Amino acid sequence: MESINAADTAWLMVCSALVLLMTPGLAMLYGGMVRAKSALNMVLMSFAALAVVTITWIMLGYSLAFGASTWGLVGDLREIGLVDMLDQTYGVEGHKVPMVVFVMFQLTFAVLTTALLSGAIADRAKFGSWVLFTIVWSLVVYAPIAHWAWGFQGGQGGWIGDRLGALDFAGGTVVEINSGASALALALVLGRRIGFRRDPMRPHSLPLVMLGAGLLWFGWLGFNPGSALAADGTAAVALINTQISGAGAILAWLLFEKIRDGKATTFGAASGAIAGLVAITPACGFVTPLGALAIGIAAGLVCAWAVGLKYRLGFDDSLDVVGVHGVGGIVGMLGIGVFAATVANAAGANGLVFGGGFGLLGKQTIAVLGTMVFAFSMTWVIATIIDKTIGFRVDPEDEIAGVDTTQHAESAYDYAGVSGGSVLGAHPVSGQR
Amino acid sequence: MESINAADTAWLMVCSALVLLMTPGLAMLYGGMVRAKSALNMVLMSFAALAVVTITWIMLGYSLAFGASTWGLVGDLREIGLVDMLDQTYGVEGHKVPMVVFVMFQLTFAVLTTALLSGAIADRAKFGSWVLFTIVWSLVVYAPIAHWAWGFQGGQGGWIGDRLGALDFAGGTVVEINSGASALALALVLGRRIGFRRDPMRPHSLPLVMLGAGLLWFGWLGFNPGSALAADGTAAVALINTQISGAGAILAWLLFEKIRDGKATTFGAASGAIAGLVAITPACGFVTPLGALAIGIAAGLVCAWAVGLKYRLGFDDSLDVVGVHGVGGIVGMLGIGVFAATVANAAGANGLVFGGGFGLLGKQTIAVLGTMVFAFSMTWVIATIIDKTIGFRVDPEDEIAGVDTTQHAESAYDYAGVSGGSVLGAHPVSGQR
Amino acid sequence: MESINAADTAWLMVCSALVLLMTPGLAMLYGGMVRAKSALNMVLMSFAALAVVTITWIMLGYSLAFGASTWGLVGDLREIGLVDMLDQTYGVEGHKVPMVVFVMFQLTFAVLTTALLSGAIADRAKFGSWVLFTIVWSLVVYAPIAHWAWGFQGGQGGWIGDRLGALDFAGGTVVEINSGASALALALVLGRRIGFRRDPMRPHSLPLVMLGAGLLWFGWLGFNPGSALAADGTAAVALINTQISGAGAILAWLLFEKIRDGKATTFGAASGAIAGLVAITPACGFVTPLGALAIGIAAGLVCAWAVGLKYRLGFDDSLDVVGVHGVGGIVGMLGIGVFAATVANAAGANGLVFGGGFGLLGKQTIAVLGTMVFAFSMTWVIATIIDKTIGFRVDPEDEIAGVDTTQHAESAYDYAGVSGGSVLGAHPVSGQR
Amino acid sequence: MRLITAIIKPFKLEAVKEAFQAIGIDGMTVSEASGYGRQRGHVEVYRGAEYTVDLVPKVRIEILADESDVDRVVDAIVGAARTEKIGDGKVWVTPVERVVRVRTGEQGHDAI
Amino acid sequence: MRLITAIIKPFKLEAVKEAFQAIGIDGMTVSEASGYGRQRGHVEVYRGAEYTVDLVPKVRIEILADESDVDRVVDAIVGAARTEKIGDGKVWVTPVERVVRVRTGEQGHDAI
Amino acid sequence: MRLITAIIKPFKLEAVKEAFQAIGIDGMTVSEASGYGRQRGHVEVYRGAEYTVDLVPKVRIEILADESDVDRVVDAIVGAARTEKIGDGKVWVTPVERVVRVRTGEQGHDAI
Ligand SMILES: Nc1ncnc2c1ncn2[C@@H]1O[C@H](COP(=O)(O)OP(=O)(O)O)[C@@H](O)[C@H]1O
Ligand SMILES: Nc1ncnc2c1ncn2[C@@H]1O[C@H](COP(=O)(O)OP(=O)(O)O)[C@@H](O)[C@H]1O
Ligand SMILES: Nc1ncnc2c1ncn2[C@@H]1O[C@H](COP(=O)(O)OP(=O)(O)O)[C@@H](O)[C@H]1O
Repeated sequence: MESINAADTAWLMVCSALVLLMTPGLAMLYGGMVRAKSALNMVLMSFAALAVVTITWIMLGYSLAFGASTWGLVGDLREIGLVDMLDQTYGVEGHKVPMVVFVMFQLTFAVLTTALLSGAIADRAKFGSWVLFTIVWSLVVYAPIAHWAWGFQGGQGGWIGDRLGALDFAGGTVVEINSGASALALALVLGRRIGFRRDPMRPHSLPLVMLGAGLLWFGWLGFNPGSALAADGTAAVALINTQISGAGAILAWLLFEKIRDGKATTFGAASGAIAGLVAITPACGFVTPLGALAIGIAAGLVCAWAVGLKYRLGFDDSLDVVGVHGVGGIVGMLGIGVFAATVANAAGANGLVFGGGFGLLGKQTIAVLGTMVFAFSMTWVIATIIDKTIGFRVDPEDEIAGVDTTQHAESAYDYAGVSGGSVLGAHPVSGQR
Repeated sequence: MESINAADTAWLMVCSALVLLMTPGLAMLYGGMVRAKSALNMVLMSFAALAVVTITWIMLGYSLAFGASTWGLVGDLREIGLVDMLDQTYGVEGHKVPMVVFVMFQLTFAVLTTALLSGAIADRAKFGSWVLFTIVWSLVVYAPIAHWAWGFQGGQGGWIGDRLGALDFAGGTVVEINSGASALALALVLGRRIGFRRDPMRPHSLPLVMLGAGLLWFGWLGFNPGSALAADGTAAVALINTQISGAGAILAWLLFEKIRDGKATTFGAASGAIAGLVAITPACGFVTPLGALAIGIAAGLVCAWAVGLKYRLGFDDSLDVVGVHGVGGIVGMLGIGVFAATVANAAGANGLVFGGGFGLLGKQTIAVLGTMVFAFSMTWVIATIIDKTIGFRVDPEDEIAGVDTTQHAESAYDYAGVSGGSVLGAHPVSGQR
Repeated sequence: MESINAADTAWLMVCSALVLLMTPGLAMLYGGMVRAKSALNMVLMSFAALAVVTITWIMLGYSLAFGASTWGLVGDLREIGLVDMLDQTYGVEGHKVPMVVFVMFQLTFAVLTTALLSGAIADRAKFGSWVLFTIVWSLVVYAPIAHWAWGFQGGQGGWIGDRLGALDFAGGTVVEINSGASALALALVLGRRIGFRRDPMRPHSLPLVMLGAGLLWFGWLGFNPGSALAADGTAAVALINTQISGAGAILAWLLFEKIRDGKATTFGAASGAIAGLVAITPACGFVTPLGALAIGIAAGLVCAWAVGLKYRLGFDDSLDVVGVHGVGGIVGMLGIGVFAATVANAAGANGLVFGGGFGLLGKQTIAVLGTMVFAFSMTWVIATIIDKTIGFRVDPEDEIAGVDTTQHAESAYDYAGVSGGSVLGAHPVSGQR
Repeated sequence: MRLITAIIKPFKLEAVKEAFQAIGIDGMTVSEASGYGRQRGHVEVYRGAEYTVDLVPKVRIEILADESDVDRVVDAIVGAARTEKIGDGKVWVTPVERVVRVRTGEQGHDAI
Repeated sequence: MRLITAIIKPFKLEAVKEAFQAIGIDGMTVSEASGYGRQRGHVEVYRGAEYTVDLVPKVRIEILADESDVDRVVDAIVGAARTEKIGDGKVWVTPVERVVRVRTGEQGHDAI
Repeated sequence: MRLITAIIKPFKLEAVKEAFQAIGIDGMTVSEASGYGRQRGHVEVYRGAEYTVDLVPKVRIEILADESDVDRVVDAIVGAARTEKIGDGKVWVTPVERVVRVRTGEQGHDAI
């Protein structure tokens, strides 16, 4: 192997681990947000995405995303199965890392983004259909968009990043807008949960939600600065911006709630944190700390308002993937057009307030729209095909009884015998078959 | 940017992430320790500190702590908002890191320390008052003490570290004694919970407590060795010492319980772990592994005894910030005076048992006392002003009903429908306003 | 200190933290798997192992494992208490790290392996006997086996790794087979739980199990690639292989369940993940990604089948340490004999499918058998002695009432007053003694 | 004075509450229960070990009412809680000798 | 033989227990319940969606007692559980035909 | 029609269920309860603060049965739930005026 930079390699390997942890973190966040009767299904959808997308990514996805570009739309299939890749390196001179470390780092993004979508279809999806969906989606939707934004091949690569020149540091299009738009399509195809807007569907465990939010924040400190692909000054800027934006958005969301509802909530803090981290994702390597603060505050306010849209418009995006990731991602992508500053990153650009004019904002807008249209329509097609063939939604009785028992033959909790009585019920028919 | 050391940069960025995770970890620890009716408020106080102090730190706090010193008491205001800081570096030649990485690393300490205080006022604080308190406290109490201990400016910096020459590797004064003394003041100003010493107030979820302890331990492995500010031999010593002291304190606390109460408890293990990690915090970079073991064992025994003081003396430091952080911090600071050894760190000193005489112990004692007096009295003043103006404590009815519903309009759990019955109650008045 | 490699040092320190977190992660996994009445005891057994083995390791264990070899069986006692070790380094030229970092990294393995055993004796062990057991076992069983596999001393070291030349990258023998075989001995000595094969003993909290699995996966990304002891290409290969094998095993286990039981389960995903991570542990640095996939799939299928053996054969290995770690470890060790490839690691060897013939497979088999026999018999002897003297198992009434209250005077949860009623009971006899 | 106890399916609680409001009953006590009867439970599987969970979640409702109201209450419950699937539950009526409101000490009819 | 059932505020359980000790009652069965009545519940808000939680946590106490003890038991409960705020709960008394102690098979007065 | 209520030790529920199957009773309602009586609770200690937990977990079983079945049901419970250790619990029988099956509206004997 050509000489690699050990510090960058260590950094990227650690960041890979940090981002990987975000998927179990998301599983906790999502699992806590649903009712107890479907908590496991929610958790399992994330773990299944982890397993499935790991395999699809090394087999095909990585190559589709980072292989040689066809018209800026998608990579080729020369690097499947990671065969012959073990002694290759990735990166610019002086910052080379083993190629498989880059593959792994990108893999963790693909996994997380796929898992995010499950939030749109809580409580009602057939598990087998979800597994099938993740296989197809990770290859047909995720990999191409990753190619668009990050397939840099000297101006001959992905159309968003390499040709148009829109900026997306760590996944505003690839991860956030992509998941938001796809989630909307999924929510529309599967339809509303029984009892949507009528029954209480409050989070069954907010401590689990907060744990998930904490793990996600932690992981995001690898997700964003790791996207510098080196332990350098840009990573440092991305690191502190990530922190600032998340913090600003928490405060903004809590303030919004305090004013509108009279009380600031714990769930609001978790939601604000994620909104702020989402919004800074594309911007973290291109803006100054004060720019990050502005983006965070904007994301907190806009997303706090946006999560209510589903009730007005009537689509059941159960855990607000659209309102938080989609809308937050747009805030961040457009925020770059406003706040980007070459003082933060010489390889970046200047946005509106730093005298760069409307050019960058225009590019960012095109990137946003392109991602939205593609992700929404492709996901709608995939989900519809699955729904019309093997079915994507469980029977109404199964939904009412809860997908944990009906899809997985499990229940999340059995606290029997702990506080005030022991219960009840289960006896082994057969220890083992 | 001048040439930075990529390995040290990577290390410090990772350590920042590790320390950041400690605040959600603390939220779990604290959240699990209170009754279920105030678990969310407890968790939210930590997340609010995370958000607030991130902003106060980058705006003013960092500059107050690390700006040019006035009489060794506080820094100036030249570095607010991190403006013009993006291309600066921090550190000695050969170990330079981007300045903002140092800002971020220190930020995570300020956040955690502020969050620690909430343990003193569980179950009864107005949330808005807490938010206000964290803004003021992080600037007026934390930043100066950080300046005292760590504002090294060639003998012209902070009075404790740079002038007096007392040793505090990772925050025995700044984090531990500071939080302990401040917590005592807070507990006194807010007064005892209704039912203190009468009603059962046992932890509602010890698994959550243990999870928090585990995350804290993990983070501490960045907190302490990261304070070397380089991936070097001192960091290595700090790393193993941290591990050893935590382990020794667990065993000491369990033994203490076994002898006094007849049984070793899970909660005791968590408490011992934290006591040992607290005590080694100032000492980890200055003592040998056997010294770390001695300090850990001492901390386990002393803190196990000290947590009972509140019942005797009648102050309701609800989650034992005084007994664990305050007392543990003192054990560690004085432990340096006894066990410090230049064989562990040439830049350190020799304590009593390594032939250094009483000089170091004297300096350590002065540092302890100075921190205690300042932190206690300033916090008392701040909290009293808040209490007399907007009020710091909720109404008795709200306290009895639980601050989760009364302050945040939320409940932590809804396990309905899982084990033995579905309940009950909530129906949406309006999906969304 | 001789010049160390800062990048490798940073990497190994971070990996130490990652592996350390696995023990609390295991505590969550195990704690969630048992009934609520013994959740704390389960958690505490892990934390106690953490504390005890930290001390035994620095005092004696490290020296027994890595001191100068006697006949390839065990190290000497020259390095006890880490005295005089603070300025030494470890590693090959150019990749040197402070010796204590290596000690710490290895320490986290010793801790975790010891904690793993507790899964075999859930719900029924005397806590004091467990503590005693961990002291002895970590020195008498773990340290020698670590010496066998990893005590490299130029062909004069441990018999498995250094003399026989069997391959074990990160602990297939030392951690996995060792814990599996020892667990079997423990399960046999303590006997079956009351109600084994009759009463329902389902996991009381699967979200806790999944959290544990997530933390373990995260930690494993330090455990396996960290075992390269450098941030190099071998670490990179180990990293991606770990991810792939875990993913493959999840899918295999879920498929197995779907076919046999009709439903894929959340618990199955956690179990598959661990099986796959276990199996790749020895192999991760020696096989190609496709080899890792094959090993992962094999582990998922074989372990899914193996966890049923205990019901047929009648030994109560409560949490399936044998079926997952023992069997998974064997799959991985033998998998090396089949899939090892010098293209993945020039310092490795070629297995069966890469034209290496049966030689390597033979060596691997000998390593497996040697470890199994030694671990099983030694553990059986230690546990039997403890059982015959101070007793290893609690009284039947205590077991039925639950070891949490009877061994530790605690209960895991008190959700009173949260959903539908407040309960009940506890009042303080005395605030404090 | 009578005590009417009903065991119903949990998700029917809201409907019963509404039916009560319609007939002017505005007090009741609710608790969780598990039912065993014709309605089967379900099977759960953990690492291949199968458990039959044969108790089904139910809600118990208790209403103190004047004798003259009993029929209306029973009819309201039966009307609102019926799904016509097995497991809809039971309603039963027991005599009550005395009722006291804790807050005021009022007795009998005035207490409810 | 009578069964006295009381629904009270959870934090009053301890006081009732003490009142019972004072009058020599040393057995009871306690369970969780939720009350619906004049006392209002509270509102919760999750991401802007408002829920009315209209069931209030209560504790149910059941005491088997001789007919002659009924008044003392009822008075003890009412005395100890009263806060004079809405929602203090109810006490009611129902006839019991037969009581058996499982351990010994003793019946009636001897069983309690 | 009678209502038989039993408070038993939780781990005896399975045995009682089997005893019922033997005598052809195949419906009941089960709930969690806590008992206070001769059987002592236990002490818990948190950071040195001691709590007496004096309520012991129990299970409550309720069976509606014809008058003629009462003896068999009571005997089945007492037989199955007895451990002869303190705290085995109580069984009591109360009169029921009316029983309705929600699903069908059937009354009395047909409802159970
Ligand atoms: N003999 C009984 N005594 C008390 N409760 C009963 C009895 N039989 C049934 N139940 C309760 O009524 C519920 C419904 O009974 P089940 O036989 O399942 O359906 P259905 O009433 O529709 O025929 C049960 O879950 C149980 O809670
Ligand atoms: N008709 C009723 N039947 C059964 N329980 C009732 C009835 N009315 C009230 N309760 C119970 O009594 C509790 C207190 O009643 P509520 O009307 O709120 O206050 P109060 O008794 O002080 O007037 C309720 O929470 C409920 O548990
Ligand atoms: N007077 C009573 N009224 C109602 N329940 C009672 C009464 N006395 C006891 N119990 C219930 O019976 C259970 C067993 O009673 P206890 O006195 O402990 O043992 P035993 O019945 O074997 O003498 C208690 O836990 C409680 O639930």
